Amino acid sequence: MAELTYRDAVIRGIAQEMERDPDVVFLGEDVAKAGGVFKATVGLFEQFGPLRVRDTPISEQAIMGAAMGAAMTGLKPIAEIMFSDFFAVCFDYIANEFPKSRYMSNGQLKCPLVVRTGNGAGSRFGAQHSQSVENWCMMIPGLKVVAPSSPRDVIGLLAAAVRDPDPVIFFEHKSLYATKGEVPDGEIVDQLGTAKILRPGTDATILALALMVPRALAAAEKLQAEHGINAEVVDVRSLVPLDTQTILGSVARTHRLFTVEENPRLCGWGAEIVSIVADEAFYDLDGPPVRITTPHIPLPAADNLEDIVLPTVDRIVETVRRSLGS
Amino acid sequence: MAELTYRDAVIRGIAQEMERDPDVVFLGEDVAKAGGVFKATVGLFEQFGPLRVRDTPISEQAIMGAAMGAAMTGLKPIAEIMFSDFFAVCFDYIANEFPKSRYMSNGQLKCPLVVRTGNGAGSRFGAQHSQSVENWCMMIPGLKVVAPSSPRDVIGLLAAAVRDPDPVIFFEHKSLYATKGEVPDGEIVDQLGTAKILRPGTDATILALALMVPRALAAAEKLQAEHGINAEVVDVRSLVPLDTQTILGSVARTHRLFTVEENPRLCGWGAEIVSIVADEAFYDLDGPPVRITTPHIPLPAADNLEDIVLPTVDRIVETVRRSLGS
Amino acid sequence: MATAKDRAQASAGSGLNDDIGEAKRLELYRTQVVIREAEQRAFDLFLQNLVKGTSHLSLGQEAVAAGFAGAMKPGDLSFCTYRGHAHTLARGVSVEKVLGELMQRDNGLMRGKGGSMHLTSAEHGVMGSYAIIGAHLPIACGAAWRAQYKGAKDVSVCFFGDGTTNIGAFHEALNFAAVWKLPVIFVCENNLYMEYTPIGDVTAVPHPAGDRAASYGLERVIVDGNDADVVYRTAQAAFDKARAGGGPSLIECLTYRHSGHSRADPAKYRPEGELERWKERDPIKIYKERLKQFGIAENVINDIDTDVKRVVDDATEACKAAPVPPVDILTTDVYADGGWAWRN
Amino acid sequence: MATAKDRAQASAGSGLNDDIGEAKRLELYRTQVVIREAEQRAFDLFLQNLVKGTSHLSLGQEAVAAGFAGAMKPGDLSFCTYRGHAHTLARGVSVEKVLGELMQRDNGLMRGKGGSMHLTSAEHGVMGSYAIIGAHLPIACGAAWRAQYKGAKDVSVCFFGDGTTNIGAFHEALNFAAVWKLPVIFVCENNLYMEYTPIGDVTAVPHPAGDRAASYGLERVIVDGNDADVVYRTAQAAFDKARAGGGPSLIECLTYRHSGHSRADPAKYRPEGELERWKERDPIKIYKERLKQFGIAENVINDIDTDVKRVVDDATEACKAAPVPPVDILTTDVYADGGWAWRN
Ligand SMILES: Cc1ncc(C[n+]2csc(CCOP(=O)(O)OP(=O)(O)O)c2C)c(N)n1
Ligand SMILES: Cc1ncc(C[n+]2csc(CCOP(=O)(O)OP(=O)(O)O)c2C)c(N)n1
Ligand SMILES: [Mg+2]
Ligand SMILES: [Mg+2]
Repeated sequence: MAELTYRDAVIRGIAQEMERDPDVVFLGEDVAKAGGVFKATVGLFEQFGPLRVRDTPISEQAIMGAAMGAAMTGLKPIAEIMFSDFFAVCFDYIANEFPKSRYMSNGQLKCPLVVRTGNGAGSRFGAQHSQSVENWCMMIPGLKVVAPSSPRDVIGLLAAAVRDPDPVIFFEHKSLYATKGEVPDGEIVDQLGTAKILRPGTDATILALALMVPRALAAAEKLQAEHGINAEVVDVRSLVPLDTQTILGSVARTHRLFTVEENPRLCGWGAEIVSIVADEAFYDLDGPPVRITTPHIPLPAADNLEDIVLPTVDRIVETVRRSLGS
Repeated sequence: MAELTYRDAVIRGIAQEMERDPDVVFLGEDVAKAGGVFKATVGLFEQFGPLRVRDTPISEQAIMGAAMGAAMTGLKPIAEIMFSDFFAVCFDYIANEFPKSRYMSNGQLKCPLVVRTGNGAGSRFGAQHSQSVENWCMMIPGLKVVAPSSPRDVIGLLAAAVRDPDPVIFFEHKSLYATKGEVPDGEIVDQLGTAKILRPGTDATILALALMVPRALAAAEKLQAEHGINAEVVDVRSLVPLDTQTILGSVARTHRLFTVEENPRLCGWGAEIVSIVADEAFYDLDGPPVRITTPHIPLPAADNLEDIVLPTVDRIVETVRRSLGS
Repeated sequence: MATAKDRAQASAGSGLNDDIGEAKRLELYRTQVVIREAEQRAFDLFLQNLVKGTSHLSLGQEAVAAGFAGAMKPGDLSFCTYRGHAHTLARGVSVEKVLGELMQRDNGLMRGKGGSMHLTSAEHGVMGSYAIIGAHLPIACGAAWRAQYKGAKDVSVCFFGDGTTNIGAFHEALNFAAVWKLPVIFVCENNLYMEYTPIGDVTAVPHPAGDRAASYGLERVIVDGNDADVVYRTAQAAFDKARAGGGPSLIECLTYRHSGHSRADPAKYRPEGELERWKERDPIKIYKERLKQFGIAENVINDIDTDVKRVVDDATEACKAAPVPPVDILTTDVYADGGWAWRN
Repeated sequence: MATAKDRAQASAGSGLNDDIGEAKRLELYRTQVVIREAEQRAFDLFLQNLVKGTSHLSLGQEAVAAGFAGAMKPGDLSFCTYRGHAHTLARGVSVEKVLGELMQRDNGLMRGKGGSMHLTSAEHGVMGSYAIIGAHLPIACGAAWRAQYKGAKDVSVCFFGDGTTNIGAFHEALNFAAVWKLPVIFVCENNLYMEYTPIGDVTAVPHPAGDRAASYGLERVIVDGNDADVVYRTAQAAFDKARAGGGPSLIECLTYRHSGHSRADPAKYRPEGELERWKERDPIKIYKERLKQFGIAENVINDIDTDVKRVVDDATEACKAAPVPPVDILTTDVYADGGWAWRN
């Protein structure tokens, strides 16, 4: 066991997979010699050398296309897109190429790659460098999408992503890079498509992802302490495949559903889950499923504004409390 | 009154606005001299001349950027992106530029433009030319998003879009271009953000958009005739702004909700609406809200496969009937 | 579009020497005829409503496909566009499998799931046909990167049109390939038009690819794309360079499509006489002459023609008889496990 | 990066003639000093944790901003990147409003809603600062298209870095502007680095902009970006050309940033001595010398320095005293009606 930052877990996760398999290669902007703008790839260039860890031009389409061509023909590339907002300049690969080539070719082509990216708000970077865009990817058939909330999950899910035979979009949260957590020694390999119940509870199910997970947990403690509400907190972790069994199972026990989403409201991942639960577990629900999201606006830069725009612990507490009528 | 095709309605709609306002300009690939690949802009070049109707290189980013720069500084551009699938090569403008510049500049900049595009399946074009991507746009804060289902709505909503001071994404459905409808003479101007109840009913609310509207209507007739179910059919028309009043009002009367979505399942527009209804009208619902969508897969080319992949009249009928237990 | 000097340069390689040899020449001829006949058949079948969806023919552009495929070794990889039937056939994929896909039958290359714009035959090195303009240029870079990384000697070849040179991905791919010195060949088939708009109307330079090679530190290579020998020799040089670690090439082949852009296009935008002038330089006509100049007997040529016709006829019949794809393949091969499950 | 020949070409325009004149020279000097002092102050305030978020300084690159702004007329439009403080100040926006935005106060240009990377002052012609690499090049084309369409005489100027030349939007914008002959000027500030990676490591040509001009039928223009007179004269020529209907220009200004890429960057990747060599060519040092050579009195220069320091000091105090933005602006100006309603 060691205490590791989320940032260092990224490094360890990539290194674990590159050590295991010489076909794992890594490319991105400023990732090699400089160790990445978030310092989340420091030391990989030194450890694995210039053939496996490569700096690219500012050419996100070339990065994504190169990763895809390499994946199709036998490598297992990890590509970094520095900020997830930049998915918009290479979205063709995410939406039209990676996820469709296997299907269109009737199984002749494969696309086993991982795109890592810095997602989410909290750094006062403003509207073009702070977005939570996991729903941009969840909505595309053929992708897999994960977003870890802890250092341990970073390593385990990254390993699972690299070993997965399909394209996986791996969302790292910028505001989690400096956070710490216990990580066991040795190889860690987790499983895509598995949610985790982090805090069992009986009165309400709170689903959260990435940065929203610690907030949901803190809210649950407060709900318990101040309002006697015993909430179950589920870290969704994997949007595709989606662990609907865990989610439906939890709702079947608690009878109430809340989602805590960093993405702006419309068509967020919570909408999808609510629609699944409302359809399949309608009669389990004792009250309306409620989504707690970032309002449907671009993100402001100013610290005091950014601090209130994402779902806060207090907003979660208030929403759940009021909805449960306590 | 005249009977017009949806295709000709596009021409008339653009012409109506270009006649009215010399600041309305139009650009896109093969749209001018050739009249567009869907022949939906035939005659505009001849009528309005080479300064107002312009062919561009195959440079979707330049098209979108140019439209934005022109809109910021006083023109009212209409830009065509030939197939909506190509939004993926210029998504930065849709996701990061159009919708954020007003907010980021604290209201100093404006972006009054319209992006028209051919959306949807039915032409056996395969996975990269058949997508329904309205949810790609609905999920972005700051955009407005409409998708007409009839020639009359094409003209009216296009006029509303061109006159709107915000960026509007205008989805034309490729499989509707050849369909016909009655259109009144003279200027037609509709209103964004308004859904339309096309068939009043008492037993269930069926929401549909674009190509799914005629199917929902046909399904409602069949439900009535064969199963005695009196369904209300609502043409959502505008995803942003969303006419939640009409939708919630309908559900309050019928107590059951069905969405008919062409977009693939995950994070489709129906998910958002279900989440709104489940939250705000939970106690109005007499049974689970059910989404009828294209399965979450890339689209096949073969005609027999494409014919069954989108929601069909029969699938709608079956789903509603079974869910209502008749 | 082409200047006199370009033309001269373009035809410089087509003298009557015999570095190519009879066997290769007959192969190049046959490939062109296969493409011609299969594409013509596709057009006829479309008129009979048996080809579904869209379809982009390479009639008139056969020499590019034949010349490049002729210079490829097994293991070399082709990356094509929606106008990829020619390149797919040129790599040896059967006419039946191509026509079957165009007719969206179960015997098609992808059993009808991909359709005309996405022909793929991995076993022949045809690593997909891409319908979003420009997308496959970076993808070809990636395949070439793999070869470089693994020390493999295969080369990736990426075919695209003149109009494609104006999209961002072209620029990113060319710079990327040049900086990483990748074994990839970019082949621009300049057929003078994007869909319906003349390339000159939308491009800042006369030669959309050739005049941009310098932006990537590459040589300006513009050749006669209607002469399979010229294409073949140009291709060979580029393959040699790539295999020797010399990095990418960008080659502009001057050619012309005889038919419209796609099945829906009657090509009314052409100036009068343009098609006729290009038909005088029909690649198959040129090549038939070439064979005769080299003393190849008329009946050898005729035998090829006859044989190809038979192959195409047989393929047509087989496709007509083939069933449509079974509906259960609708949800197969979304993911590597064969299925489409996005949830448990 | 620059060859000897480029250098020669770059400095050719900086002789001691007086086409520029004293008033303009004092303006150019003052602009550079304003940028220097304001940027330096921003850095100090960041160290005091009063500048929030990120921040990209132009220390060392002042001559480019000053030279271009000096050649602009009212109504000309600037399109900037995240590294846009310099260009914003150069158009006459107050130091207080810029620092206020960096400090995310209510007195900032956009009241803290945009932040350091998105400085905008429409009334000064600063039509936004864009933080997605390349995005604003096509946008500047659009503004220029409007001028062309309306018969207005204003010119749009788009500033960006060397690294930006490798992204697709660069290519699309340049071709588009050239084909449409738009009154737009593309200014590449080649400061030798993208974020931390030397531009030469990732670019196929030595001059990322200049060596690509020919791809768009444009002249190769590479100038000394540390000499405001050279920049000013080059800008004037480009404005004259644009206003006369001569279409776009692409200008590569050779320069260097004295600080790291952004506030987080100690710039350890620089080879030893590089910064020192460039500091010898500090644009403000060069320009102070120039003024003296033209016989401008030391005290005139000193007065400018003193006055600018006072302006920056006053601005700093005003910003420190300014309130943070009120929370109710969180949801304003999403749409033109002032609000954010996506539903009724
Ligand atoms: C990104 C994108 N934009 C537009 C199109 C529509 N489109 C298909 S083919 C084509 C013309 C391509 O021209 P060119 O590159 O010259 O190839 P050709 O068809 O002549 O072989 C266009 C615009 C597309 N498929 N993808
Ligand atoms: C599309 C995109 N990719 C990457 C980035 C991250 N990024 C910000 S600045 C920068 C370097 C830009 O270099 P250059 O164009 O030379 O400008 P400079 O910062 O040197 O002024 C990068 C890669 C971005 N903002 N947008
Ligand atoms: Mg072409
Ligand atoms: Mg730079």
